[in-house]
Amino acid sequence: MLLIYCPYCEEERSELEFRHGGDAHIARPTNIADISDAEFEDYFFLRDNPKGLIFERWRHIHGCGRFFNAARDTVSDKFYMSYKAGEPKPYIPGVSPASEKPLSENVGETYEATEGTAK
Amino acid sequence: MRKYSVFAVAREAMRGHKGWEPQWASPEPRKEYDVIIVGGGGHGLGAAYYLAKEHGITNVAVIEKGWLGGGNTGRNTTIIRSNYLYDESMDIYEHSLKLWEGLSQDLNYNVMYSPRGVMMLSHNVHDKQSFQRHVHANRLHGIDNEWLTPQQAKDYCPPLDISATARYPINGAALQRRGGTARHDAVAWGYARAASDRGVHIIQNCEVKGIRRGPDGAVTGVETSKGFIGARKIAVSASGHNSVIMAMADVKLPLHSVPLQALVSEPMKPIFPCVVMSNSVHAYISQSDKGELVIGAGTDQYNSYSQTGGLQIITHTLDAICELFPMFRRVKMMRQWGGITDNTPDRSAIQGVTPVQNLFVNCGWGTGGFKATPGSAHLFAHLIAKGEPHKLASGLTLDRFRTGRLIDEAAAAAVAH
Amino acid sequence: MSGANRIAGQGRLTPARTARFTFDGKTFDALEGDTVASALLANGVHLVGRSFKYHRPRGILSAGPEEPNALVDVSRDAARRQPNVRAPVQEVFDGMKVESQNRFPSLAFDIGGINNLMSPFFAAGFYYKTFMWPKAAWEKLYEPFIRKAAGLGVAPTEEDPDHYASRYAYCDVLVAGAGVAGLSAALAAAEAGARVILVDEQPEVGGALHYDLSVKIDGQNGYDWAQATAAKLKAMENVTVLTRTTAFGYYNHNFVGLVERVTDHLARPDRKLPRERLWQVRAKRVILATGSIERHMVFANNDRPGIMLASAARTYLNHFGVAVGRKVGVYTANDSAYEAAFDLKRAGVTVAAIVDNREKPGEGVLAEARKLGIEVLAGHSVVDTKGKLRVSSMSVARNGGGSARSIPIDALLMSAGWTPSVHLFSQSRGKVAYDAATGRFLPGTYAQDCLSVGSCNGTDGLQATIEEGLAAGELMARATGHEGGGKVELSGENAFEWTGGMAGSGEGAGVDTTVKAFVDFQNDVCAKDIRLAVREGMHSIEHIKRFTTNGMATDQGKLSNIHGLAIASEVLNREIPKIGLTTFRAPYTPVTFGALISHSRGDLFDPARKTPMHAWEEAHGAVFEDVGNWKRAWYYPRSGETMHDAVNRECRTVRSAAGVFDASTLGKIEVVGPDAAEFMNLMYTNGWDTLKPGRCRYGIMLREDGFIYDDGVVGRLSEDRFHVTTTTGGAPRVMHHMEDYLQTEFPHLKVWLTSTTEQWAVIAVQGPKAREILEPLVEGIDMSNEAFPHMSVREGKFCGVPTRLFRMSFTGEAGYEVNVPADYGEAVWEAIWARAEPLGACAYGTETMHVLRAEKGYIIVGQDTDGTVTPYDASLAWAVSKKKTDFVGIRGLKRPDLVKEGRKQLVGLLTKDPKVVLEEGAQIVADPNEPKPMTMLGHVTSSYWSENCGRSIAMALVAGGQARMGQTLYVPMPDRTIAVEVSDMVFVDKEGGRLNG
Amino acid sequence: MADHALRKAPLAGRHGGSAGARVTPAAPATRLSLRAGADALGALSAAFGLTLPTRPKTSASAGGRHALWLGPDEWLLIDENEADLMALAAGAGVLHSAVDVSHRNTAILVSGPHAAGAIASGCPLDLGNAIFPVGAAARTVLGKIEVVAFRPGEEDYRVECWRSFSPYAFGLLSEGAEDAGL
Repeated sequence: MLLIYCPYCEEERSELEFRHGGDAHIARPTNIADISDAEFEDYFFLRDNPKGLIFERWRHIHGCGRFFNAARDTVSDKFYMSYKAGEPKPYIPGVSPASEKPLSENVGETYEATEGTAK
Repeated sequence: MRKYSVFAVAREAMRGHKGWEPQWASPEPRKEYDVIIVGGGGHGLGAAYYLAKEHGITNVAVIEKGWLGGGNTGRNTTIIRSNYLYDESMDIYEHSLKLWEGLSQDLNYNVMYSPRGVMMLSHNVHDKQSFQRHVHANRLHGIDNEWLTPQQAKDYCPPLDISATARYPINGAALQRRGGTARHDAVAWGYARAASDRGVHIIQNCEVKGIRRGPDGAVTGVETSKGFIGARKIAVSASGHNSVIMAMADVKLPLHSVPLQALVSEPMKPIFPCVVMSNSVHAYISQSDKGELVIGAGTDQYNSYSQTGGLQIITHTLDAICELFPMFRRVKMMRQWGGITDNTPDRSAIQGVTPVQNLFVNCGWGTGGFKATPGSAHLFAHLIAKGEPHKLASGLTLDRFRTGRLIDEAAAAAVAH
Repeated sequence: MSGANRIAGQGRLTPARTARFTFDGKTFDALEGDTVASALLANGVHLVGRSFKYHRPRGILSAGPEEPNALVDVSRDAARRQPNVRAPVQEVFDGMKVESQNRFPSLAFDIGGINNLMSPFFAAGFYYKTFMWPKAAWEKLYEPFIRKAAGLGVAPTEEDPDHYASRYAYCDVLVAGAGVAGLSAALAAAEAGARVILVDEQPEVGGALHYDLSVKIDGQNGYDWAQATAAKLKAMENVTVLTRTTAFGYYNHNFVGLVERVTDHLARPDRKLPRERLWQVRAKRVILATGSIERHMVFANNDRPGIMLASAARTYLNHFGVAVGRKVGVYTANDSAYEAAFDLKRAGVTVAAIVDNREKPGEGVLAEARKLGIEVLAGHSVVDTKGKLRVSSMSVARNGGGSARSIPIDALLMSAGWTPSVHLFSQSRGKVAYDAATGRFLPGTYAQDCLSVGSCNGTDGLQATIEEGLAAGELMARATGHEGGGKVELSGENAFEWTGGMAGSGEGAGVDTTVKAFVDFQNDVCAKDIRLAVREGMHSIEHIKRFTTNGMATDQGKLSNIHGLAIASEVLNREIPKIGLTTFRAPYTPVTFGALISHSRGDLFDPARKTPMHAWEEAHGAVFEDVGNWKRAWYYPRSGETMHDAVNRECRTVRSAAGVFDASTLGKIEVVGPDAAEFMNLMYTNGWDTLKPGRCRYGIMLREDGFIYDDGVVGRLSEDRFHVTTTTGGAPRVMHHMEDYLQTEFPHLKVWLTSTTEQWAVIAVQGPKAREILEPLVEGIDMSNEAFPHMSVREGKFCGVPTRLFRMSFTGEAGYEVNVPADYGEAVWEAIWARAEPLGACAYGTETMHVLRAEKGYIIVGQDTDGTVTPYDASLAWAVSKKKTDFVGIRGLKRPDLVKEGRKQLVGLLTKDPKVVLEEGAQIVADPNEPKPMTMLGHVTSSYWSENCGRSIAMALVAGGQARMGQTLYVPMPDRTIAVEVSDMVFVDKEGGRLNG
Repeated sequence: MADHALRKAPLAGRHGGSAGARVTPAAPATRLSLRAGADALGALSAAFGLTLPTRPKTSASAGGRHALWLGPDEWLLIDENEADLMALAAGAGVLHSAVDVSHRNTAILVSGPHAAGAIASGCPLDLGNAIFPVGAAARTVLGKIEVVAFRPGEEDYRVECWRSFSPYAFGLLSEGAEDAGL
């Protein structure tokens, strides 16, 4: 049974209070009615299903009720961190691909530029 | 290959079993194969066997990261049935069940297929509507599946509590008598032995690290922990790791991998004659030949490649088992474990060509892979040999997620209204 | 006296306190504190069980949970019977009944023993090679035989009358194992102020101190020190000490499962006490002090009753005061066994000889042996034993051959060395590392916040163990922010440091031998079986395990794994780590299902949800059906009525007079905020801007993939407040689905969602007399058709309490749904009933509701749809807004396969013979004579006898259904084929005039 | 007009537990599910006569009225004197959502030296004094249902749950109380 840090309750709580919400940072196309079948398939069905670092959504459904995101290792099941919905995908030193390394010190800006709003 | 028989065993008994030879050869890899199958589980080994036996393709290697049958083949609760709802599912699972019925003789290896009956319990009006829909569909498709009254269900499985006072009283059951169980390890070993005997190379402890492609984009071979091995065709059947392997060829799949848990009790004298499943309360139970109660639990909710999960998944299932069979509360859990299941959005498998030339995939069997083993392997071999799906597997292709032609067995079970 | 082999002055039990129990019907005396094993040994009983496969006579091998042989059936009464109980673990209580297992007709004479003679035939994996002909015989003949022969104990056949408890607990430091290391660690952590939980599986703490009399800690006898330390810890408010408690599983994120055995040792337990208590502990840090387990020696016929582990013999002597024999032999590969010989000798037992397969035993023990006049045969081995039901002699030979000499004995003590218990460490996903020097697997890489201390960590020597424990306790306390208390110091001394140890088969059982040298006792796996597996190509330890079943018995390889590995490594000629170790899985020792489910039984198995009117419904004879967690009134049979009669009457009555129906279980969500309408636009296919306050609309909700997810009537109470209803089963997931989109996709919308399902009791009153029934009870609402038309909602008072009164209908009749705060539900229902009954109305249940809505062609999501149906398939196109540019499902709906010809569409079906009622779920075909597999066009989703139509009616999903109006199709049943005609879905009042009635 | 309908609480007449942990149904109360943004808290606090807590797992109480923090924009208000909380909220005149849940929830009081142990029989929260002090409140689970746990006093806990789940909650807490009291 996992122990999950809720960024809104600011403490670790039992997995029993949480509902997993699938992959994080998959934004619903704002023009969804107009996208192609392939784009819809990509948005709704295709997933990386990574072995290792995953960014995923959780909902503290039996706690504060909030959705939030977490970075976890799918092999060890260890959490690197949890962060509030809407915050950009974090860079996990030594784990995230170097390509995602922030360019400047001004991390926030860089992310806004590269990631857009996180889910 | 030395034929297995009661006489062979007797002869060996006389001389301390010194004469048995290895069940399969463990050769060094060749430079190139016509077909490389990634994944030494039942599906992969079976596909290799049928490629050799039915398509005459013997320059084949099965590459396994660990030990044969070490994935879900050796970790499941060995339930076999074919009473699914949709034509696509009935086609493949019934094809599989027919192969199960003759598998021991075909492989000359006792896989202990035991058609002791699979009974699915109905607990409410909605279950009944859903199961009878299955029963009728199966009958018209030519698959045995019958509706039982609660008393008939108890007669078939005496430990069952059919009292009206139960939290979820049993209002009937669907029984597939040809359903049952088999010995999981024997399936992997039997296929490996028969495939090896036909010239297939079985290469264990060899991890695939990359898929090499030529200028035309077609596959040319695999990078492995034992070096590069060339291949004209690559067939991936690595349940639990399909996303990882396919990513090596830049193919993204509609899969998520979650741990599926199971447990066994201490061995006891025969008390449980069949397989019982209850979807409403999440219980799957049978008794092995060693006497252990074999109980299938649920999946953890999060993606994971660890073959472990939370205790709450186990207790949740035991709640239901003890509700259905109150005398089992004093029985003891001896061992619990987990396997990694690849799940698709419609809970049906994917078997077909991929966007990459000469790269084939067999994945997404979720929690139903074992029962499908011979059928899936047989049809996968056809796909690899012919380059296009066998008609019985034509519904399982990858494109359905683009067009919306889903085979939603899960949704068909629907929800209480 | 409790047993002839009890030695006066030995052990810690009180001679005065005796208990009586029976074993296979014979009565024995025991002392309080005895285990079944110690009591039987005290009475000279060694033969206790039969092995799994060969049914060989077996005795007591160990004094702990690793016991593979002495498994017995223990009962208090018929319903309180437990199979496969470990005799060395189970404490004796007065009146307990013990039975041996897996034998027939008796333990001494077991027919199954024939298997032993047949054993050459039953080599490992033989069943894979035979039993294949004739084909049917496996199932009919061979398998039943194999199943019967296997299986050890007999499963309980009665419901367990005992109850179990559970507790979630948190602590800073959990210490597993209360031997020297664990006690030291717990003490240091506790003194520093950490919240500590200390657990040990035995009745008292102390671990090895139970048998090792030579240990002194702080000048005190080791065992006494342990008890004193435990007492001290118990007295501290930050410490919980749990004995008879096993840490059985180490899960993710330092979550550890414990099972506490509360009453199994009591003769007359207080009925209030749970039999066992499950502890689910979340520890900030874990200290593993799980000790190590002595290995047996692998040699020919090493399994006879009377042959046991040396440390076990020491335990029986020094703790229980029982001599396991009068003339014992010792066969060892390490020093520790010598101390068993010393203790027994001092207690007056004859030690025939110590056979040591090493040329050079440890100096210290050798000297002591000489001093005590014990013959030591160094460089010798025991190559065989004799004795049918108990060992009577051992044959000893010089290593490397030479003639064997037979030495008469009545017990043989063996030790091949010690295996660190890394089970919990491995469960925590730590990686073990092989220490070639000592031939042990030890904790290597840690995966969680834990530490191993003492012999489970390969730490030898008393003082070193103490210091490691203290250091770990202090470190872990500090890691959790506790630095209080002074430094704890302890000093220990003991007689000898132990050296030596071996793994694998000994002399006379090596390669090319065919003797029965047991590796796994319970599963009858011999050294030769391991070699056979390798010969057959099983080179991975997992293959070897599965092929031979080595390590798969109830002890899960605690004794056999290392030997199995060593034997495989010898024939594969590959060092042990290269072959790998099988995975350690929970539980450490078996745990009862009862403890794991604890409170989840009977009423607490799963909550049964009941509406505020449930009691009234029960009192009025309602039959209930399960819908999700809810108990819903299904129908109200009057005396002598069948379900059919009752439903027909209810259906007639509603349309002719009126009916009262409990609709409380429907989900309700209050959507509040200035952007409420915009949010509704996104969640439902319909448009909501045009819905005026006070009006209602039927809404459909899709999944993103375009399939129907839920439906319900929505009332707009004001510009910024909607009262949304969902299906009964759908309520929680619809709420979750809405929150998901609101929080993560449309967070800019100013709107909030609140579940109000249980705030309101909902009483539907339907039928021509509905208004007449309600009018007098309503305050502040104009009930006239003009002021309050169909599909409207009003707020006011009903029976003097606040109400949300809906004018709506799921029957096709003029109808209302009275929403009142739940606690008033029963009273309001009774008030309505008081008016309804005299007007000829009835109470009706879900079955009648289903029939009436079907007569009107209203769908039920989840019955007429199944997650693969679009609004178009369900003839609900009118409910899908054409104007909106976005709503959940808008894109999914447009995918090729969702818009193509021939999809299954919802239609009506009329059987040619109006009396025939179709079976729900029945399949529909165009050509009844087509051979199987037939082409199925669809299935019957709803089907009823319609009393109001005087015929059967049905709804069905049929491929291309809309285009088949009037066509004749067929429903093939096992006994006959039923012809049906495709029709529209409205069977009553096609114009819908009655709604305004 | 008709007579005023009588109120019937879901747990009427029940009692359970042990000397160490008494389990009793709470008296009827008015309840509000309050949702609002930070900007509205001042006005709403004034309207309710207590400062809405903004820290996780905390509460504010005044004269039998309690405001429990459930989420960053969510509070459960309970008035043991059955004041009209909806009216008070309406008077605040700021953007918020107030929904009457007086009858949706019912409460069970667990009190005595072993009260925490009784709740721990099915609740995965750490109820230790340092983590869950007097005044602490949180939505969580109890066995198979959702509850809100609130600790008004040293040895007093209030467990709020939906009415149809209350017999289950009461049964589990009673069993837990019996065991904790041993």
